[in-house]
Amino acid sequence: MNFFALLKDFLLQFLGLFKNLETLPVECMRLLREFLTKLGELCGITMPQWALDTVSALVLIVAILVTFLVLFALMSVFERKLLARAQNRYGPNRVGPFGLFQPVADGIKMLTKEDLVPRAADKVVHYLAPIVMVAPALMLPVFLPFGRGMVAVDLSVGILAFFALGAGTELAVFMAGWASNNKYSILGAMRAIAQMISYELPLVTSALVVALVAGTLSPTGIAEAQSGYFCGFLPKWFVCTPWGFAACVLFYIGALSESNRCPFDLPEGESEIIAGHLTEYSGFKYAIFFMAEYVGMFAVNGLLVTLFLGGYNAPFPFLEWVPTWCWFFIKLWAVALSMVWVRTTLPRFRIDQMMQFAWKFLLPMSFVTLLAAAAWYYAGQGPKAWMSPAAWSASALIVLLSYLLLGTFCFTRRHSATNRRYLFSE
Amino acid sequence: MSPLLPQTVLDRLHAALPQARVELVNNPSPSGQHALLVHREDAVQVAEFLKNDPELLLDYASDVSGVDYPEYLEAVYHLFSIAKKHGPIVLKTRTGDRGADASVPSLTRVWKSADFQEREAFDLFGIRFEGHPDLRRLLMWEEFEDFPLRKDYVAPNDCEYEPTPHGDIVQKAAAASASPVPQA
Amino acid sequence: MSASSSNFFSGTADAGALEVSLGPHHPSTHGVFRMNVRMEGETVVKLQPVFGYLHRNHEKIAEKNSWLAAMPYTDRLDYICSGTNNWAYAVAVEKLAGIEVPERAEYLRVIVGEMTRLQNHTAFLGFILGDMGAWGSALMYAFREREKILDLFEELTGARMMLNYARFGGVRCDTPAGWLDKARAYLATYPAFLDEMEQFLTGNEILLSRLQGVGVLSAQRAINGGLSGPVLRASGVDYDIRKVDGYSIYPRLKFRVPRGEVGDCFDRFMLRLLEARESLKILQQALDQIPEGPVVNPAVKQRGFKPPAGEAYGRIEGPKGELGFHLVSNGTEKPYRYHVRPPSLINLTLLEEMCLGTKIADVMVILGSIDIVLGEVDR
Amino acid sequence: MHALFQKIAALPWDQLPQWLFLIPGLLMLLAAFAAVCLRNLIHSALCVVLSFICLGVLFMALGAEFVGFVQLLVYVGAVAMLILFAILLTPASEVQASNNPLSNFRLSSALHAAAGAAVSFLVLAGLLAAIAFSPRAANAELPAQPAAAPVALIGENLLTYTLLPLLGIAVLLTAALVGAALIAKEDSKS
Amino acid sequence: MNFPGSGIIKGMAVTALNIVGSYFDRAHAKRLITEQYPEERPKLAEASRSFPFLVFDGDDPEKGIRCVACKICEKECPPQCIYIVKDTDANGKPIMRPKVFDIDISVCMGCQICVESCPFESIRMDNIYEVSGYDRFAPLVLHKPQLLKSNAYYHGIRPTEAAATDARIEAARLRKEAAAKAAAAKVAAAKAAAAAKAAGEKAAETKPTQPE
Repeated sequence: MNFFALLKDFLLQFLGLFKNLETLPVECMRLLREFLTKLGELCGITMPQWALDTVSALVLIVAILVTFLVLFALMSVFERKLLARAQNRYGPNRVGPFGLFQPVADGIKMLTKEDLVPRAADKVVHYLAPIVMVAPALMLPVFLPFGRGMVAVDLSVGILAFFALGAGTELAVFMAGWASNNKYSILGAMRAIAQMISYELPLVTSALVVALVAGTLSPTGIAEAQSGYFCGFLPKWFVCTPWGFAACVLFYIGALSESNRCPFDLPEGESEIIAGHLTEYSGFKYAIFFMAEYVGMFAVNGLLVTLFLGGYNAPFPFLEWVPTWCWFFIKLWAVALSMVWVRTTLPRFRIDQMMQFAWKFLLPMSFVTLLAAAAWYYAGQGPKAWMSPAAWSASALIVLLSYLLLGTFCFTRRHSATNRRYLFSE
Repeated sequence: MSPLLPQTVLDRLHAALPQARVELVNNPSPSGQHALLVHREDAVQVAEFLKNDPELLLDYASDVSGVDYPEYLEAVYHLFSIAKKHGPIVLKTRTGDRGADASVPSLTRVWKSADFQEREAFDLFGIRFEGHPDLRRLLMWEEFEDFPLRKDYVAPNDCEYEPTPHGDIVQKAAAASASPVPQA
Repeated sequence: MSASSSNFFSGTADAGALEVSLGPHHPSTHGVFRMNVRMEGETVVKLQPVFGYLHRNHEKIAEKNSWLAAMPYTDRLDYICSGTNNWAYAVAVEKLAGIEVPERAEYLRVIVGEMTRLQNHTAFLGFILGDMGAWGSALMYAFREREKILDLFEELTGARMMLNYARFGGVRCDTPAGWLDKARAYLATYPAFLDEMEQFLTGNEILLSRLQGVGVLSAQRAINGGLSGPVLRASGVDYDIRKVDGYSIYPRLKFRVPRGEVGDCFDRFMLRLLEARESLKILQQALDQIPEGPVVNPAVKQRGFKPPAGEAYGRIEGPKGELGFHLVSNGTEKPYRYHVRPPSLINLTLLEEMCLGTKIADVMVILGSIDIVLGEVDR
Repeated sequence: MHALFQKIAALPWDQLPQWLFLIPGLLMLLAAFAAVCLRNLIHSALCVVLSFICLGVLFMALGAEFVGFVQLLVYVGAVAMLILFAILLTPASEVQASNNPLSNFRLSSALHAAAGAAVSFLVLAGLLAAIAFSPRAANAELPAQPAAAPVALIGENLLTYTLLPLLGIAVLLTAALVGAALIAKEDSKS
Repeated sequence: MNFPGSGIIKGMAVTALNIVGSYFDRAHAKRLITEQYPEERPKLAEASRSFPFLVFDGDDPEKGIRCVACKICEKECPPQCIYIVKDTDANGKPIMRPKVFDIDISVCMGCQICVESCPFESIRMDNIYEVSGYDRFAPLVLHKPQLLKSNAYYHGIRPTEAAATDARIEAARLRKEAAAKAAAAKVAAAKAAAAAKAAGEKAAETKPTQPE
C-alpha cells in the first residue's frame, strides 16, 4: 500500500461523503484523522494514544482557524459593502469580482505597511498586547456547537469557559493603551476598560437566564433544548419567548459593546481620540488587533445564536432538509450584518451616558428578565411552559412593564424632541 | 433699520459726558457712515455709556478692524444695538504714533466680542490694546516680530519661490535660491 | 501655533491633569484648528484655541490687487458658501460707491444666496453627525442633496464651489435656458429630503442625549460675545440681518425667522433644519417673482473700478452669521484697507466658556454645532 | 545517528502528558519570582497575571474545569484589573523605581534576606504538614468522576452545605463596595 | 408611538430604506448616485470652466490667432499667472501678436476675470479637468501651442456662448466696415467735393474763354 494508493482510496471515500450533507463535516474530520494515522503507520512511526489525540485536536484547530479567518476576511468586505449601500454608494468593487478579493488587498497592505513602535513606548508590553488580544479571541469559537454533534470541545461548563476567556481582552486593551505612552491611547484604554467591565455584567446575566431555563451550562445542551416546534410550526427558540426576546436584546447590546462596535465604539472614537488604544499601532500588529476584534465579534455572535436563536436548529419543520451547520452560519451572518446595519445609523455614546445606560438600564433589565424567565418556567411547569398561556402572559407582562418604567424614568426621561419649542418671528 | 445718526449719538454723549473729547469725523463716501473719533483716555468711559445708555443700548460690537494711516494707527469699532435694531455707529480710537506710542485702550471689558479681533489688530498692525485680558498674536507665530498688514511691511525674501519656468519669476527664483536660505 | 501655547503646557500639571493639543491635524476640527485642552480624567478644565494654520493674509492680497481682483478671493473665505461671500463683498462696495442694483440682479443674488444657505445647512447636518461618530450615512445623504445644488451652480456660474458670481452693481451672467425650471423642479423634492432627515435624526435617543444640555449659552452672553447667525438665534435672540437691515429684496419676501429657547447644541442643530425650510420658502417666492431685465448696472465700469474716497461697512446674513466687509478707499484703483468680519472666528470667542466642565467628546460636538470653516477663521 | 533515534524512541513517550503539565507549574513559579524582582511595577503586575493564568491551567489539568475557568474569569478578568488600576492611581507609580534588594547587597539586607527565607520556610513546612496529615492523603485513588455535572454538584453544595459562609461573604463584599464608593466620593469632593 | 427606543428604530428604518433602495435605483438618481469615474465620465454643464485657452479662427493657429498681445489680461489676472511677450516681425518692429503666451495653471484659479477683461474675445474658459503632470512646475505651464484651440472646438464645448461671441465679432466687423465705408464715403465725398471745386475752378478758367 504505497502512498498514492492510500491517497486514492481516501479520495474515493471523501467523494462518497457528499451523499449525506448533514454529517459531511464530521465525517470529513474522521476521514482526515484516519488518513493521518494511516500515513503515520506508513512511515513506520507507531504513535501513542495521546499523540493520536493531539493530531485530531490539531485537525480541529486548523478547521476552526480556517473557518473563522475566512469569516473575518468576508466580513471585512461585506461590512464595507453594506455600509456603502446604506450611504448610496457601491463599496469596494474594484479588486476581484464584486470586490471579493479586497481582503487579500487589505492583507497585503497591512503586511507591507511599516510597523512603527514609538521610541518612548514600553517595547515588551507593546509587542505582547496584540498577542494577548488575539489568543483568547481565537480560542472562543472552540466551545460553540456549529451543528448537531459538531462542537470542538464539548465542555459541560462551555458558557462559563467562553466568558472566562473573553475576560482576556480587557487586559490586552490596557496593555496596548499603557505601552503606547500616548495621551490618546491612555484615554482610549481607560474608556475601553470601563466599558467592557460595565457591559460584562448584563452580558453574563442574560446568558445566565438561558442557562437556568435550559438547566445546563453546556452550549450543546442549550441548543438541544431549543430543538422541536410548538403549536405546529413555530420553532422552540428562546428568542420567541418574551423573556428570551428581552434577554436576547440585552445580550445583543452587550455583544456590541464587547467587540467595541458602533454605538459603543468609544475606545477608538476616531472623532475624539483618534484611534484610542490603537493609535500607536500600524502594520501587522494593527491587523492582528483588527482580526481579534472581528473574530471576537463572530464568537460572541455565535454564542448569541446558540443561546437565543436555536443554535443549529431549523426555523420551520419543512426546512429541516437543510443541514444543521448551514443554519448556524446563516444565523451567524444575519446577526453580524445586523450589527453593520446598526453601525450605519447610530452616533456614538458619551462615556458617562454609556456607563449610566449600562448600570441604570441594562443591569436592572437583565435581573427583570431573570424574574420573567422564572415566572415563565414555574407558571408553565417546566418544558410544558411552551404551550401554557399563563406562562406567556406572566413573563410578557413583567418584561413590558419594567421596560416602559425603566425606559421612561431611568434613561430617556430628560431628552425628547417634543418638549422643545421654537418661536418664529415674522 | 431706523436710522440713528451719529450726530444724535454725539449730542447725547456731550450731554452725558461733557468732559469726554469726542468729535464727528466726516466720511466723504456715499455710504454716509460718519464716525465718532474719541480720545484715547476716555474711550472706555464712552464705550460704557454707549452700551448702557437706555436710549442707545449699543450692546453688539460686531466688527473691530485696525487701519494703518501714515501718522497713526486707528482701531475702528462698528457698534449695533440688538434690542433697538439700529445701525452701525462707527467708533474710532487713534494711537499716538506708529512706533513706541502705538497703544489704545482695549474695549474687551465692555464688549467680549472685541477679544479675538483686537488680538488680530495687534498681530497684524501692532496696535497694543491696554488692559486686554490676553494680548497675544492671534494668527502669526509668537516669534514673528514684524506687523504684516502695515503699509511699510517688506515681505521676507526667504520663502521658496516656485521656479515657474516663465517670465521674471524665473529670475526671482534664481536670485532667491542663490542667496543662502536663512536656517529657520 | 503661537509659542504662548508652550506656557499653557509648562504650567504645573497636577497629578490628575492631562494636557492634550487637539489638532491641527485632527479628524473633526473642520480644518486646521487646534485647541490646547487640559483635562482631569475626561472633563475639560482649560481650553485655549490656537489659530493661524491657514493664515495667508487674505487682506494684504486684496490691498495689492484691484477691487475686482479681490472678488475671486472672497470665494476662498468660507469655501462652502462662496455665493454669500461674493454677495457680501458686492454689497459693501455698492455701499462704498453708492451703486444701484437692477431688479433681476437682486433676485438672482437672493436665489444664489439662499441656495448657498440651503446647501451649507445640509452639509452641517452631515458634519455634526460625523463629530458624534455616526460617520458616513447622514453625511452621504446630505452631500447627495448638496451635489444637486452645486450642479445648479455649475450650470449658472461655471464652478461648483468657487462661483465668483457677484459683480459691483449686479451679477456676472444671466441664467442659461431652462435653469429656473430645473431649480424649481429640484427644490420641489427638497422638503421630502428634510422630512427623511428629521425622521432619521431628531427622534434618535442617542443623538438627543449627546446634543441636549451640552454647550448651553445664555442670550445675554451670546450678544456680548458677538455671536451671530443660527448660533445667536439658538440662544433666543431674535436678530436676523435680513429682517434688521432689510437689504436687497428681503422686505418683499414673506419668511419667518426661527429662534430657540435653551441655546444648547440641540437648538443649534434644529435651528439649521428650520432655517433650511425657511430658505426653501424664500426660494420658491423668488423663483416665481423673478422679473426680466439687465443683470448688472451698465453704468459701473468693472475693470479699473475707482470708488470715491471714504469708508463703508456693508454686511449680509451669511449661513454662518453676519459676514461684513469694512472697506476704506482713497480713490485709487486699489483698496486702502479691506477688512473681513469673519463670523466663524467671532463665534469661537465663547468656545472656552461653553466647553469648561464638559467631556472631551462634548468639545467636539460644541465645536461642530458652531459650524466654523477655517478659511474664514484664519483668512 | 541511528542509535540516537533508537534511544529517543525508547523514552517512555506515553507518560509525556503527565510531565507536560510541569511547564505551567514552573512558569507560575518563574512568573511569581519575576513579579517580585522586576523594577517596572506594570511589568511585575503583568507577571502576577501570568501566574494566575498558569494556576488556572493547572486546575484544568487536574480535570476541575469549572474551578479552572472560574479562576481565569475572576482573577484574570477582575482582580488583575484591580491591581493595574491600583498601580495607575497611585501617583508615583513608576517614578521612584524600588531599588532592587539584589542590586546593592549589604550586610543589613543580608539579614533581611535571611529573615525572609526563614518565614517562607516556616509557611512551606506548615503547608506540607497539612497535606501529609490530612485524612485523604494516604494516596487514595482519585474519586471517580461524579455522575452529575460538577456545576450542579457545586451549586447544590453551595446553597445547602455552605450557605452561611456564602451569605457572610456576600455581606462582606457589599460592605467593601460601599466603603470604596464612599472613599472615592470623598476624593472627588476634596 | 414614542416608547423609549422608538427613535432609534425609526432611524434604522431610514437606513434600511436606503440599503434596499440602492438595489432598485436604476436611474442612479436617489438611492445610488455613484459615478464610476474612469468608466462613466461626468456630463459637464455648458458653462463649467477650468482653465483658459486661446481661440483662433480658421484652421491655421498662427494666422488665425485672435490675441493681439495687449496684456490687459496679464495685468487684470488676480494671481498674475499669465505671461505675454509681444512678437516682432522680420526687422524688429513689434507686431500685434504674442510670441510667448504662457499660463501657469498651477497658479491659475480659473476665476475667468481674464475672459471678462479681454476686449478681443480671444481668451475663453476650457472645461478640461485632467491636467496633471509628473513634475510640480514644467508640465503645469501651458505654452502658446498647447493653449491655442480652434473656434470649432470652442463651438463644440460652449455652443450658445460661442455663437454669441461670433455674433458680437460679426456685429463689430460690420460696424467697422460700415464705419469704414462711411469714412470712405466721407473721404470720397470730400474728394469729390474737392474735385468738384477743382473742376469748378478749372471750368471757371476755361469758361472765360468761351463766350458767356
